[in-house]
Amino acid sequence: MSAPPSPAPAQARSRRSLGARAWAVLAVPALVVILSLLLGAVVILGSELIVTGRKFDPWLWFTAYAALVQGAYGSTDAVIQTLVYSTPLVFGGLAVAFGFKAGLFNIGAQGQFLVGALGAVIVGVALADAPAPIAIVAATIAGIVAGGIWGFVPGFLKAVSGAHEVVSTIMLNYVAVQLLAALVSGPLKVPKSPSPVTYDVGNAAFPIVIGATGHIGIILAIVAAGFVWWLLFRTTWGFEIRSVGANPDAARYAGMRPKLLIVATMTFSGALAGLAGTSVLLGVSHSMTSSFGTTVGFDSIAVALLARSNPLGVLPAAVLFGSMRAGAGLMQINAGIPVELVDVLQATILLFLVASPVLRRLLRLRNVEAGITTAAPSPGLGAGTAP
Amino acid sequence: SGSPTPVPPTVAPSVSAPSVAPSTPPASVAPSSTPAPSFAQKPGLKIGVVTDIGTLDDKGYNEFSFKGAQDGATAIGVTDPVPSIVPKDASEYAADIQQFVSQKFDVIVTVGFNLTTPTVDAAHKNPNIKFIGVDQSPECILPTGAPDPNFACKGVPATALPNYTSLYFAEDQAGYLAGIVAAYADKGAATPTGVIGAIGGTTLCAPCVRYIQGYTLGAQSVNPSITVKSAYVTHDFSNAAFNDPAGGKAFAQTFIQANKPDVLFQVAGKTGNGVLEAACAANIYGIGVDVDQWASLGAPANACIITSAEKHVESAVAQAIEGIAAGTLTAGDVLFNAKNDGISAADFHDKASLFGPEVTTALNTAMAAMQAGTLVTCPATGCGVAP
Amino acid sequence: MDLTPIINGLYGIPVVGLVFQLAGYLVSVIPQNGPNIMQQATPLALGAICGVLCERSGVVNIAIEGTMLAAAFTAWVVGVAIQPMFGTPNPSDIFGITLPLLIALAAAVLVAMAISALHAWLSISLRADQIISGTIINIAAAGLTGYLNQLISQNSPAGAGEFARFVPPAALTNLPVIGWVLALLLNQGPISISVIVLVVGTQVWLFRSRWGLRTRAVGEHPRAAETVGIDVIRTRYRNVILGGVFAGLAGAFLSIEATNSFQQNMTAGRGFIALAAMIMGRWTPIGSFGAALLFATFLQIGTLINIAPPSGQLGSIMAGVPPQLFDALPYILTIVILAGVVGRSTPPAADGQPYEREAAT
Amino acid sequence: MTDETGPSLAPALEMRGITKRYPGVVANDGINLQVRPGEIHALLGENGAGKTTLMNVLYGLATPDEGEILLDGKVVTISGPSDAIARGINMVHQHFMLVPVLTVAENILLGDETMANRIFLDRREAHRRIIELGRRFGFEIDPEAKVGSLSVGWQQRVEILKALYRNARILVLDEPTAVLTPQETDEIFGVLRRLAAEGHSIVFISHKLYEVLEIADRITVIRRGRVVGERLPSATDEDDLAALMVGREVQLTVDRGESHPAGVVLEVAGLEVRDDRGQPAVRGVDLEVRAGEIFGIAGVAGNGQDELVEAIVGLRKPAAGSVRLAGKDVTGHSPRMMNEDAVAYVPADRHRFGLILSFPLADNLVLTSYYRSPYARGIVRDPRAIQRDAVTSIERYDIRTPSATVRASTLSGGNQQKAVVAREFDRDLKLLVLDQPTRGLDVGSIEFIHHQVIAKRDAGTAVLLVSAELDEVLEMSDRIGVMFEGRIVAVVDGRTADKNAVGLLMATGGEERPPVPAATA
Ligand SMILES: Nc1ncnc2c1ncn2[C@@H]1O[C@H](COP(=O)(O)OP(=O)(O)OP(=O)(O)O)[C@@H](O)[C@H]1O
Ligand SMILES: Nc1ncnc2c1ncn2[C@@H]1O[C@H](COP(=O)(O)OP(=O)(O)OP(=O)(O)O)[C@@H](O)[C@H]1O
Ligand SMILES: [Mg+2]
Ligand SMILES: [Mg+2]
Repeated sequence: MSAPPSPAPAQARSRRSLGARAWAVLAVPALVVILSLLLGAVVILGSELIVTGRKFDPWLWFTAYAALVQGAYGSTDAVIQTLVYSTPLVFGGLAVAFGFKAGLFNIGAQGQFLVGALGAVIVGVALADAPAPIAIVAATIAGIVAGGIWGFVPGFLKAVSGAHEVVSTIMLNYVAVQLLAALVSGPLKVPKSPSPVTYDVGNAAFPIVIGATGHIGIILAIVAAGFVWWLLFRTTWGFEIRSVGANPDAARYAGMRPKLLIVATMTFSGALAGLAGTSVLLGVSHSMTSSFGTTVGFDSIAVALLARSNPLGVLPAAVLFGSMRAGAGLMQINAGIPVELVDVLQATILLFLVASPVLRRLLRLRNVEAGITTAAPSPGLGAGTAP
Repeated sequence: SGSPTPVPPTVAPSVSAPSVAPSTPPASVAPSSTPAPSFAQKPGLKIGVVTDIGTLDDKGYNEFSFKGAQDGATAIGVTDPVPSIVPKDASEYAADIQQFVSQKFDVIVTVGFNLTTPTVDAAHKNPNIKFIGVDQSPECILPTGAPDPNFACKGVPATALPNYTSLYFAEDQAGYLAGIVAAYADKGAATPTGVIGAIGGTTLCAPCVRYIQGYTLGAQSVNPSITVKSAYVTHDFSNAAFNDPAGGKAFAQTFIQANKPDVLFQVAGKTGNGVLEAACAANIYGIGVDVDQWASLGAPANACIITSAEKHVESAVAQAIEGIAAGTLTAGDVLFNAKNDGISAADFHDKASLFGPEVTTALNTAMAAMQAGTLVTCPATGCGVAP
Repeated sequence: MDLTPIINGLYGIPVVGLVFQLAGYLVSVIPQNGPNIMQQATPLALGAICGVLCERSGVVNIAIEGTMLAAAFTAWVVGVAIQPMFGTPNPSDIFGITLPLLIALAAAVLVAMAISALHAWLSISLRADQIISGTIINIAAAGLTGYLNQLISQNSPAGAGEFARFVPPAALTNLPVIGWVLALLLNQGPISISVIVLVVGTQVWLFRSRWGLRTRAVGEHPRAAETVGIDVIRTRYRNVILGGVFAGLAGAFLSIEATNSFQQNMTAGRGFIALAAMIMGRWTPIGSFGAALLFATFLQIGTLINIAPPSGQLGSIMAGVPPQLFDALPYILTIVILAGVVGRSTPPAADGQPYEREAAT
Repeated sequence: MTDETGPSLAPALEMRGITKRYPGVVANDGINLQVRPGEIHALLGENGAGKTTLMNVLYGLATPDEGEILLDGKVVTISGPSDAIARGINMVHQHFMLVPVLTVAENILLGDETMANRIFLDRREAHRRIIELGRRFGFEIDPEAKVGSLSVGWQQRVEILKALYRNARILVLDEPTAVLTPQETDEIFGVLRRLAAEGHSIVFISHKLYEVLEIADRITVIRRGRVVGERLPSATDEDDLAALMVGREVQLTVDRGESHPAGVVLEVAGLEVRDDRGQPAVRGVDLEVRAGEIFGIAGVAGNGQDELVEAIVGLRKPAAGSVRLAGKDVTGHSPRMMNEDAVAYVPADRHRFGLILSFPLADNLVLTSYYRSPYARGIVRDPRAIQRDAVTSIERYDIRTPSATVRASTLSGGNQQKAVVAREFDRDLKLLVLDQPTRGLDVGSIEFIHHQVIAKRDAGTAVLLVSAELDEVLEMSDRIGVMFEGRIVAVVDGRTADKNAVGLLMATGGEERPPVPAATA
């Protein structure tokens, strides 16, 4: 017999006041950030005491955080620079989150980023003197396609032979580094340059739309987040992808084609990561040196996790991490704190989020949402997990 | 120099001959013992350093550039600490320089040829700030002073960019001297194999290649029939090139196994420190790079180091800063070579007994010839380009 | 019968000739490089065993990379810190063992176990997504070790020394056929030399012991295990923490055996490659070891082509190829093998799934 | 067998006032139960009555909120399965608790290992004991066989061996016969009687009345978590028990009415299908289903029914043979194409195939039609249309849910199945394929679904019904095909079929030979 219907949680939720809802959504993230900063302060002071042997300054943590904030938000230019830092993280975060929605862990955003930038620079240099709109669009598409190809490969391998995407994308990250080196020191190298560097992309460079450095990629990133959200939640394709992520067997039963969707998802995810590389190349560096590298790929994973794989959540998550990156320079200048502190903070934020059920219990918080999850429990790192 | 082609540093004394603070005594050979006479009191000067990706602690090039900046600051009476920023990835270079600009720093030192374009760009945009670029020659600019993306190099750095000075070194000369020592060490080995070796970090690093090219010529000047084997750990700018001692050690073990050299010269940063470990473990001689590694590595890691090919980064940077304080630093490319005590072979230290007086004679002769500009230490074609 | 003309004839046929040349080259260089291959394989094999222990009990551990890195850092930093207390250490004849080194090793293993315990807590007790938990640990380990290393290295301390390698008697290594295998296994430091023992030990342990049986049951069908009185949670905790021992050894190997130093991101992806080895080895220690050796051999071949390229036609063809191709070769081959050869290997059935007691039946 | 007075005064097991609450349900509500030594005690109740929960409490898998457990008259606390096992309590679970990739011996040893020393197992001694134990109870088993390769009947024996290996004094069997043929059931009953004769106490859970009457010494009936009666088999009958169990007079058979078969809709010829491991599972099946008839497939689980059904609906590629739908060749068509051809499929495993538990109920109701108008225009979904139709379906199919936006996982099993049925039935169909449509449901839901199926049949749909419940097949089908080892070995009339004859066909395939022993796997 069916149990008597319990009070509808959905209705209950909608009845709550806006303030209560904001509290429900924001309480845990805010708490988590504060706790992480506290822990970061402990790390700073602890290492000052034990490691550096500098004169102990009990306010060093404050100096550091003040610099972090000032570096990221101290002036209009700084704010714009923060957005510039956040832009590739938005694309990368979307790439990873999109994969998560289909139950795929794209740890290869790193490689797709590089290959995407490579595609953009090849076409950008070729069209450096073409009319700007054509050059920009063509170079951007090239970056998207190149990243897409780099995502397609692991998707295809997974669909066809069941090779787990975590392993194959990691391997492809290494291959991407080598590909970049081979091209930048080979066919793409400016012959006259002593060190390996490509020509400038000229007219293919993203136009600056705000301040001194705010390129159009910032706007593109916001649009992309909205688009991905729309795609996932408002289209049949997104429904299929989420279905495959949540239950591949049921998806197949329902007439969807999980293998095709896996390939498509990885390709699209790769394209987004490629767009991240493109935005850095066309928006910031304009040419590629052989040291063109990045931590965006790995930071993107953190962004996607923080956003709980929600495309719209990616925006604030990327800005949070982008701010830390942007402020880290001034933190090094003013407090002598190595930039790696930012990684520590990122990790602790995620850690506290994962442990938020415990936090809620400890602090007796009720009626708040917590926790981060991917679409479905990750399958074992097996080669045979293809549906 | 404004020449469109990279200047093989040995062809001729640099156009902008060392105009660096002639009143300072030449830097001593051991960098750690640089005296810091403070006469040009300029307490207000703010000096900042941006290094290349990675770490400050390479016991070589980055570390000693930074120390040079500190020495220079001390020398001119700056009491504030000299802050440094270590970028996380290549897209950060410009933003990190900008952090110092925003904080109204007076002198910004950037280290490494990968930072050339962002540094030149920043110098162009901030004519009131002095920029010192280490290893950033030849700079290639437009007549306006902006970086030339197409490498036509029509601008004359010294006049178009009066606030930027690029310090670069005749690594091939230092390598030549090391080669002489290596050839004698091979001769004096218990069972000479007639083979010496050199391991570079990556083929993409032109200074590394020049070191090894000079090394080869130097060794052949002592023993024309000597075999000089060289190899590069990698062909990209991944960690493996300069930041992977374990990889360097493994690589060197294989190298030693395959080539049976008596002497091994490392030109690979921290990866190279692993190379030296392998050399010592295999009971062959090692030669350090950039700074006197016998001193910087210390016991027991220096057990087999017979000398190091030095470029005096520390004193060069310190002198440049002093030159700025005294208003004597000229803009443009400043070459450090045998003529201005820019390079040397390090002391033999505890290995002095291995070498007879003829070695010192050979070194002095070569040094004199280099100073006179009569000795060719780099191939006329392909200087700085790996085979 | 003189085969030279035949062989020369074969060499003459375009593709076959190249294959012959390649085979000849590999046969001539690989045996000499046995010990180097084993050096490369050691951290991979140890990391893979860590993975086997975790996943056999149903916990995916992609935190091996971070665990190794933290252990490498710990071994190095503890060595540096305590060495002054012991004056000038006197390396013993066996493996150059000194007390500070042993303490450093122990510290590395303990830290790795602690990190694994964190992973266990997050993924077993909190039932967090195991991939997320692992990712967090990786980020944290890279950040914290990098941060501390930056601070510490500003004082430029020297390393704490390293374990020395055992040199097996020439009588053994010169034996025909097996000589180079013996050299591969024995011309090593203590951690590396112990790998073969650990591999065989864990293999037997996994398939012949009580713990092994329970581990496999828990990884396949935790509910069934629970109904016969096995504590699923505790079994998983134990395995994950025990796995940490192996990741700790792998990390210590990097910083106090393979070299005498620590670098940021020194593991350079070895933890992930170890996972690939685990999958290729079908979740068995021996298989993983084989896969690790295979990968190390690919790496070594890439290096050899770089250092001592083959002569003749093959060599000139190779010289014409961008050298980056050889650097990328191990990774490409791993993908090929993973996709082609072991596509169908199945992970433990409950791998990656959090276990909830009192789940509705 | 024991009579009422019994050989021993203290019951071997007594449970007093056991109460166990789950969110929203009181699974056990003050249950009292006494089991004497050497007694076979049946626990009878509908689905969801709380039988399993009570035994989970006994076995330490669930902690009771109230009540106490006495063994041989002494109060004990059972903290977990190992505690229970140590006290001689063993349980054969409703769902097999066997690890398929482990061997028979490993499964039996697990948790109570025979050790050679402190670390390593003594496999030889274990093998010896397993073979000996098997012989004592009349079967011989290969300890090295992988459990996954055994038939269900043999897996059941392994479960029992597992308990015997641990010297169980009290043995609980939770619906051990659900998946067995009548013949296999008889064999297991033989084993149970022998055990009881040796003094073991047995708790036997079932909701099959005739079985309970056949095997039990005493019967306790529970309904909605309460004990509603205790009976001796000699003093009761099926109707009495059914009324107790359900709480009202029930009609034990379905009124299926007359069928009016028309033209052939589904035509399967020479169909061969392989299973996941690439082994032949369906070996040449021919069958026809006409419009307006229900064709039932009876068979012991694992004889190729799932593969057959999956091949028909397009989830599995046939290795040979053909499938025709209303004359059109649809062999190898995809699930989507079959769906478009008015074929509906209710899968056996609703959690795995039928639903996406983490999605809202509304999305699940359009899982097979989300891409069609009015739910989507082009690739853009129309959430409002989806919501609207969901509300309609919820009403029409009596799905008890707070709203259409709750996750499917929050629904009870019966309501989840109703959601699947609502989705699949709610249009004109040519062919309806049902695989175990009522597994794990209570009588009310079963009745509802059966009526819906009959309604569909009467509307002219061809229905293919697969069920491991022989009773369901017998009650519902107009014609019955018996499936054995991948073949349809007989087709019989559904109204005249004899249960025992069909059971024998299921067990032997109609050949004069005993069931295959597992020892050679
Ligand atoms: N872990 C649990 N969490 C929540 N509710 C549960 C849990 N286990 C059982 N229940 C509920 O308790 C009630 C009794 O379930 P139980 O499994 O004991 O029934 P049963 O009599 O064994 O039924 P069946 O014949 O279907 O096996 C059901 O309503 C069930 O949904
Ligand atoms: N594991 C569980 N966790 C939380 N709630 C559960 C769980 N299992 C069951 N429930 C809740 O308990 C109630 C009864 O569930 P159950 O599936 O036992 O229903 P039932 O009484 O058997 O009804 P039906 O006849 O529809 O199967 C449902 O409302 C369900 O939401
Ligand atoms: Mg139920
Ligand atoms: Mg039950």
